Amino acid sequence: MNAAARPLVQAHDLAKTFDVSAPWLNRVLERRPRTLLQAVDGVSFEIERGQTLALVGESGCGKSTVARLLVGLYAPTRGSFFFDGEDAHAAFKGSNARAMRRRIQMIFQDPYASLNPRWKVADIIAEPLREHGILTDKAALAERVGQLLQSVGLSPQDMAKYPHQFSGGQRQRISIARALATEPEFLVCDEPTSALDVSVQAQVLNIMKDLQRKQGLTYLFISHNLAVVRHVSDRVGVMYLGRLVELADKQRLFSAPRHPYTRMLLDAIPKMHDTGHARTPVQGEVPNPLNPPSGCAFNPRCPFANERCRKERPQLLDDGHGTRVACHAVEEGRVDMPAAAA
Amino acid sequence: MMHTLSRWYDSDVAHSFRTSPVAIVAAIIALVCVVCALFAGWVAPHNPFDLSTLELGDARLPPAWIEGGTTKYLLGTDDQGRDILSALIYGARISLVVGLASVVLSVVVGVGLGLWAGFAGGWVDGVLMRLCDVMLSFPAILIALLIAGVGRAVFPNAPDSLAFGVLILSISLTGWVQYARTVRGSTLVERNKEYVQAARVTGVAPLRIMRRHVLPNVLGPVMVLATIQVATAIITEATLSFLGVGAPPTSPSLGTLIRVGNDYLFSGEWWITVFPGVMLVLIALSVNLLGDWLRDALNPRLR
Amino acid sequence: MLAFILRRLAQAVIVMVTVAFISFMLFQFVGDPVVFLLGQDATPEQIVEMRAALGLDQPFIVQFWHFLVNAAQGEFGLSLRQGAKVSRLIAERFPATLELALAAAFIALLVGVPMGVYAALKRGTFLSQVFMTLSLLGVSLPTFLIGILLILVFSVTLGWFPSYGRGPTTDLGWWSTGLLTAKGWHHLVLPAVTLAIFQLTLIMRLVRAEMLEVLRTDYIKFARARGLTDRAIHFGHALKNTLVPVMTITGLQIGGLIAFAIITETVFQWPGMGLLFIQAVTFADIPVMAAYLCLIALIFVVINLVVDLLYFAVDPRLRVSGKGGGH
Amino acid sequence: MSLLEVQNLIVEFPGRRGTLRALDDVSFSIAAGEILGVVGESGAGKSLTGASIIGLLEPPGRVAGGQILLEGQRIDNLGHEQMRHIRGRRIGAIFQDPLTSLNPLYTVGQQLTETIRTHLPVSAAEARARAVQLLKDTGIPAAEQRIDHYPHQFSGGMRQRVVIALALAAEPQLIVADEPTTALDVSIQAQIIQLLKNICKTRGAAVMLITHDMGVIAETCDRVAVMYAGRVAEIGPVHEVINQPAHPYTAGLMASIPDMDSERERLNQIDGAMPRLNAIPRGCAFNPRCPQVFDRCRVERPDLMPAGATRAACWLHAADRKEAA
Amino acid sequence: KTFKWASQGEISTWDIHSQNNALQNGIHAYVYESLVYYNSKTFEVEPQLATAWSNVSPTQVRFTLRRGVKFHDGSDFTADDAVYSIQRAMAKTSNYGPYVQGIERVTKVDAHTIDVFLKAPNPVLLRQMTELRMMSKAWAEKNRSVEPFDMKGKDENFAHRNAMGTGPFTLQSWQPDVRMVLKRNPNWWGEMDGNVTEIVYTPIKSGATRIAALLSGEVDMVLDPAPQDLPRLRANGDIKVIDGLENRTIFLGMDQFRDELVGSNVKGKNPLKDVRVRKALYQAIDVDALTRNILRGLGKPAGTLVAPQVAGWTEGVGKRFPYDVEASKKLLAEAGYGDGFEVDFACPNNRYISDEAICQAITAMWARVGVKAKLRTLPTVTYFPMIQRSEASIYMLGWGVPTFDGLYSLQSLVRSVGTGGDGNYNVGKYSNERMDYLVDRIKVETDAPVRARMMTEALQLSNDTVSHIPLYDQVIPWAMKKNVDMVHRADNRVDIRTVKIQ
Ligand SMILES: Nc1ncnc2c1ncn2[C@@H]1O[C@H](COP(=O)(O)OP(=O)(O)OP(=O)(O)O)[C@@H](O)[C@H]1O
Ligand SMILES: Nc1ncnc2c1ncn2[C@@H]1O[C@H](COP(=O)(O)OP(=O)(O)OP(=O)(O)O)[C@@H](O)[C@H]1O
Ligand SMILES: [Mg+2]
Ligand SMILES: [Mg+2]
Ligand code: NI
Repeated sequence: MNAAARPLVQAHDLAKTFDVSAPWLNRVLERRPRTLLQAVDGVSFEIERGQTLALVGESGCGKSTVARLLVGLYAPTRGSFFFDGEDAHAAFKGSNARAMRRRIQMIFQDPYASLNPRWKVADIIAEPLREHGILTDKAALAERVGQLLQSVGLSPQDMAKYPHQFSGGQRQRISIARALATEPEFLVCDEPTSALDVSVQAQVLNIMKDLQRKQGLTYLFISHNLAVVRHVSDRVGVMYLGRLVELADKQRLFSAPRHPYTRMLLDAIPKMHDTGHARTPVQGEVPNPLNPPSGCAFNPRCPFANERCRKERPQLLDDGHGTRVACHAVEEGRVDMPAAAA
Repeated sequence: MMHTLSRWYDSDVAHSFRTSPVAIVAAIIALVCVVCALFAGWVAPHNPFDLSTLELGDARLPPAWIEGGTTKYLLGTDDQGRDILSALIYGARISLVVGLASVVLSVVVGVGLGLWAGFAGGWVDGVLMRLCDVMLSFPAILIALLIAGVGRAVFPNAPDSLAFGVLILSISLTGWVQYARTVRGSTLVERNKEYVQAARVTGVAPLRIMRRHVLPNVLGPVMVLATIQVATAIITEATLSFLGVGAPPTSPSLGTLIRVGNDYLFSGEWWITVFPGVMLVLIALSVNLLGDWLRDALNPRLR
Repeated sequence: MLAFILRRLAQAVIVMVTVAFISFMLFQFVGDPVVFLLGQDATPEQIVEMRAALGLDQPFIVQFWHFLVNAAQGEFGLSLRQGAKVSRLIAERFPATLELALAAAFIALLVGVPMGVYAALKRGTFLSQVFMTLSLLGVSLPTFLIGILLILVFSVTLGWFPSYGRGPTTDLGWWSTGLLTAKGWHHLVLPAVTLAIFQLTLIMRLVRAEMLEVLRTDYIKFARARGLTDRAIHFGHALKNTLVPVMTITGLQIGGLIAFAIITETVFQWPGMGLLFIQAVTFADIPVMAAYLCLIALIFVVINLVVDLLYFAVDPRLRVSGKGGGH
Repeated sequence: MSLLEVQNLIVEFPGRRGTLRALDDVSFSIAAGEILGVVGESGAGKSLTGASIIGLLEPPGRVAGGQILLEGQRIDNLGHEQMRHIRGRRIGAIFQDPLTSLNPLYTVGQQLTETIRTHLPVSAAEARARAVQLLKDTGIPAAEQRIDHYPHQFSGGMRQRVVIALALAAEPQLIVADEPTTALDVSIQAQIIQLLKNICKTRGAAVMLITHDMGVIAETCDRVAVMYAGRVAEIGPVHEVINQPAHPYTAGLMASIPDMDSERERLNQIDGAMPRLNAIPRGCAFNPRCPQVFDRCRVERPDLMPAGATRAACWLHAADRKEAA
Repeated sequence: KTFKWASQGEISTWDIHSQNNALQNGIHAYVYESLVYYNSKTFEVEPQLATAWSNVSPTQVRFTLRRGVKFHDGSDFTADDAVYSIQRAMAKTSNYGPYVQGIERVTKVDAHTIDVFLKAPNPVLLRQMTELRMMSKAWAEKNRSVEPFDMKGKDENFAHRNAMGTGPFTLQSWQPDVRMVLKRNPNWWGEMDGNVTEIVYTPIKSGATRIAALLSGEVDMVLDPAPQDLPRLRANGDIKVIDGLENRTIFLGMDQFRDELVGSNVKGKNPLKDVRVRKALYQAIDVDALTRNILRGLGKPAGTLVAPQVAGWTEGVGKRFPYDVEASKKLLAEAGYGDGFEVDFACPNNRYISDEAICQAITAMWARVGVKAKLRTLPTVTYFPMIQRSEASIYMLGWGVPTFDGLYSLQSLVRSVGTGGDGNYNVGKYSNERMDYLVDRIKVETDAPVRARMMTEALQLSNDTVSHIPLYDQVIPWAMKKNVDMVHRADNRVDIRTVKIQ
């Protein structure tokens, strides 16, 4: 396989377990075992260079944890993450950690918390440049920061301001400029627009798209909002309780969702132009991640669940059309095919 | 410089300062005290620390406006014939130095350890916080009492400056705990903020993150605590002096003056106690008021 | 819960041992009791002999070890100054200090909390400004000066209250209380007020600050939106939530009160542990000092424990075991 | 007669750099049983409008002009105590964050009965029975047991239901819901909106629903008001506002929503940002960003005027202009 | 009548042989009596539980005991008790060594006669005997208090908290640091001058509080009012102050043995070894100013190491070198210190009346002649061990003489350091052959006039060589209500037998 054909990002069987046990003495006295929380449990995916993979799912299903695993904020409990053919986690620990960090950057959800309130915009954006020794000369730094600001639609004069002097959308652009400073190839965006209102969201999404077009960036895009996901992504992964339950091309996923959970999610999207029409909310409550149901985690809420679903954990299998689904019902054909897929 | 000045003048904190008469009065008092203390040599009419000028015959003269007083000693003299006014000015200098130095020391120690504990977590955090518990279960005066006693005993021939060092040390040794706890608390909050994570993703070294990102953002409450602690430290020094381990008697601090004056409450020579007491209250009050005002002014939610 | 208490107790032991260790390290320097024991006629030989007999010539580690071994058996030795058993001395003095500290704590709470609430609710009014400034005076005046001024005014000039001592006491078992007679209360007033003033101002300022925070929370806003009465909002909702953080500080303050009592007790000749301690210091009475410091540490730990248990009572969020609940 | 009538409401914040006018001449009305949606960019003044109606403007904010009428009776100038009787009893409120809206130290039942007994002359037992019923109505399973639980023992969605139950406790005629679902998960959001709708229909209460989410508006509301920079830009029946927006701002807003149905490479965006309150331009506040701006917009301020099926504050729809066109 | 009095200190035990402390000894005397006692006014030794004594030989003294004396429990006081009590004071755990020094053994002759055998002739035996109080043998045995209470032990003994003697008062209750109540013993053998039937003693540590208690009428008498409060007290119509000379002399000692002083800027030699320097320091001090301005009359300038009541003192030996700054400067110049020098100076800060203020003022006076004294003041507990290690170049000390005999001071202060108490407080290590010779002679000389002459000579020698710088004899003020009358005793003891309350 030559370099061009190999996907830029390859996550294989990534897992992250948090130890949320009570203190040792309590456990001993109350004879309780360690409590482990499987935040991410065996997630695998690839992203081609210049493409966008979106991850969707309910709150707490492990999207952010995946993001943090990819940028090295967490070390995985299991599995591996290859970036451009190189084991990224080994690299993060090794001698060329800097080189790897330069190539992977992240944009955070909260535009208000992700900028140090005491720093000027110029310093915020210049920090990665200085840190990686890309530029040290003052004038050159200032020029580069100006360029970066322009590239996200801000003016170089904004350098001298503090974050609180900007609106939410502008701040998010500053974060993007900071992420772009090291000219990364891969950007992890963890709900970059969910704190913004629609008109500002449009501005930010447009900039991200423009950048991708111009610089060939690769994105992992995390969001709750399916409409946004549909707009930005090439492929979509649906997560439920730490596992990937469906992974497909955008078109296929939206037109022919296979997994019962994906369908429920799509049904829950409010339809803009059907005013007054009730939508079908996802039924039931999200299970406790500390004590997930056995077998398929979705089985308590699934209309197609049977004995097997309650016992055996489904694997992510290709359905032959490029969609990968983890569902016994789909595998056994118990789910009726939506029209578009037929 | 002009620029920063005008920006400061324009800022909300400065505005709230200008509109708060209490803060202005407090600041003026504090300023007068500091100036007097800094330039004690020029401001004070006599040098109370120069023993050869003391005139035992002039002991316990009342203030100038009372019968028997002379204008040579505006506020009267104490039992050694020291001019009270000069002693106040020089004493305030010592008290301020002790107060400020011990606060600076405890801030440095406390903030450092607090940052470390909050950032490192794990056993470092555990050990440091248990240490805080131990310190907390040792009442402040007790520690100061013991340490000051020890210091005096270990360096009996120490010059006065060393005695002050011991005093400052013993006060700061009890003071740092508060800072450590506060800073650790805010560090725990701050280090999970996204801007710190952004720095980590960029690959900034932990020490650098701590210093450049976290530290400036946890200093707010520290400043407020510190202003209040200056006053507390001055009073602690006075109390230590009451218990017999304060500043040396030949170069008395405000606390020592009050302690000595304490014996004159019933004898009718009230000025020996009252003036140092008033001075101490003024200093403590102005510093506290400033701290108070700062706390309200720095809290955007109260504006 | 049990685990929690056990952990606290283990912690208490560690804290106390550390306190004792530090104390012993420091005792080397506080002076030599032998001077007092032998008087000025003692010959150097007698002094050496006495020091050896008391074990004072041994390195502090050894002294500390002896202390630990004895303390583990509940034995703190004899006071060098008074010759009485240290445990007995402390037991005799403890009630006095505790009554004084509790009285002071009551004054501080009963006056401080309402003043704080008032200052928070009526922020900016003249009276609340007066409270705030007055409270600062309490922080700025050294306790000993307050005490002596109170004596000067209320006992010497006005003659309303006695100037020293605890007055007559009644024995209830091993506990001697001054609270059963009017005279005992009479004696309690000045020292308790002196001791309370500092804590009072602290509590008042704390309550005010916390209350201001709480009054800005969403649930208070929502309570207003539900049309609840001001009384219900201020005292039912706001104050109760304010008390949670106030409790911690107040708890620590009571520990502090017991320690601060050193000065008050000296000024008022209040026969409590503080007076015992300060006299032990001037006498280098090591057994008493060591036992006192350990006891203070114990009191702090116990108070912390009680506060934590109170937390459990007040805050339902802590009651569920483990983490549970939402995230 | 409409249930709630807001006329020319002006809200100001006196500050040291002059007075900020956060709401400027806001007028609208809500009929009984109607759901009015309020949308607009962040900071447009949606929450302030709601707060003024329930009389909970935070100082130093104050109503500087206009009036608010509830069933024809003025409520913006009522005294503290009188207003208290209206809050909770006649106007209920729901806020954004269910996590922080409930007092963590009291059980759900205590908070419910407290509210009920504040407004209604019932015994403790009756109040409790009513509280259980309310919880059932809002779809909380095993209400008899859950009533004695503390807020932290509920999940986010259930807590928001409890908040709704609290708002409904005294059967108010109007509910002001300020972003009731923003803090919630998509799937729970749908449940809550459903619940709100049902309850209003069955009880005949009116709702003022403030939200960012056009989907929610489309699904739930009868009419919708679009706010911009402290003014109402457009108000009208929901289908018309969404499908044929009359105000350029509304049009821009609608266009910037990513659409499930159509493929677009770029979203339409409104360039620029909403002006700060201290720098609102002369004339129409939207004029610097408006693609269809013309001279009159820069000088003269438009009032709401009929524009097709809706009313919009835009000179494009001025009677004289239409005639000219 | 109830007599309430207060002072700073508290007694630490009721066991009469356990500790030797002035206040405690005074209070013990209310309950326990000794064979002989000082007369409160003349300070002559007079009979108490012994009615007569005589020397059987120079080393054997016979005491005839008073008959009909009963202990508080009704038992008779006999020779057994007397022998037992003196032996108890000689026990290993006793701290009464100084008062039994020189006694070899005690024997009972008959029920009311005992013999005391001495190791050598002892001229001050009777004075020692004033502090040897009598305890009931039967009571001690019954209550496991045979041995004096051992401070080093682990257990208290009965006699520590309980008292049973023959004295005019019985111990009613004692709460340390709170109060002590004593009731009149109706069966006391003696006669009271005063009319006190109940004594309440309260220790009040804080000076201001003590005065407040007197001013507010809560106590009748304060033993140790602060000097600065005296003018005010004297001016108060309800209060009177009586004072009298204590037989305690305050003086400064100097390091006279080191070849180079610690902490001085003079290197290679010790200026204090030079008698001219010592005399210069002496003459630079204006003692009159000290006693007038700081002590407010509570001190009488002293010319020698002992007070006038002490045997050996004479008018001549009590004369001071005059205060003379010029002479002092001249002496310093002669000794080669015309520009002055630095020297370390240590003082206690809670031992003697206004000790700290006095030392400050002396420091100021020395500053005038160019001597820069670096003053440090320490609390008693650390001060005494420090000077005993000879760590101070110049130190303050006060020496009281319970035996009223010059030897007591001479032996401790100016005799070269040796064994058996020789020079035990000669921490400056003054040493003079003639002095040693004289002191050793005085120890054994029994002929009173000869002995007195030798003591005077020794004192004069000390003055001439400026072994120490005597400052003043302490004057002790007692403050009491107007309606209280009592005799002021030079040993600072409240003799309860003389207290009258109107
Ligand atoms: N540091 C941590 N320690 C313990 N548990 C954690 C930690 N971080 C996340 N979790 C848990 O892991 C699970 C997944 O969390 P994650 O933040 O990845 O969810 P998410 O899909 O991003 O949710 P959201 O949409 O709310 O951001 C949750 O149950 C969360 O409580
Ligand atoms: N206390 C205050 N002082 C000054 N200005 C204020 C204050 N509170 C609100 N404002 C201003 O009033 C305007 C309207 O605020 P409001 O909270 O109503 O906005 P919103 O439409 O609810 O926005 P969001 O969607 O972000 O909740 C904002 O520009 C805000 O800055
Ligand atoms: Mg997330
Ligand atoms: Mg809002
Ligand atoms: Ni449609």
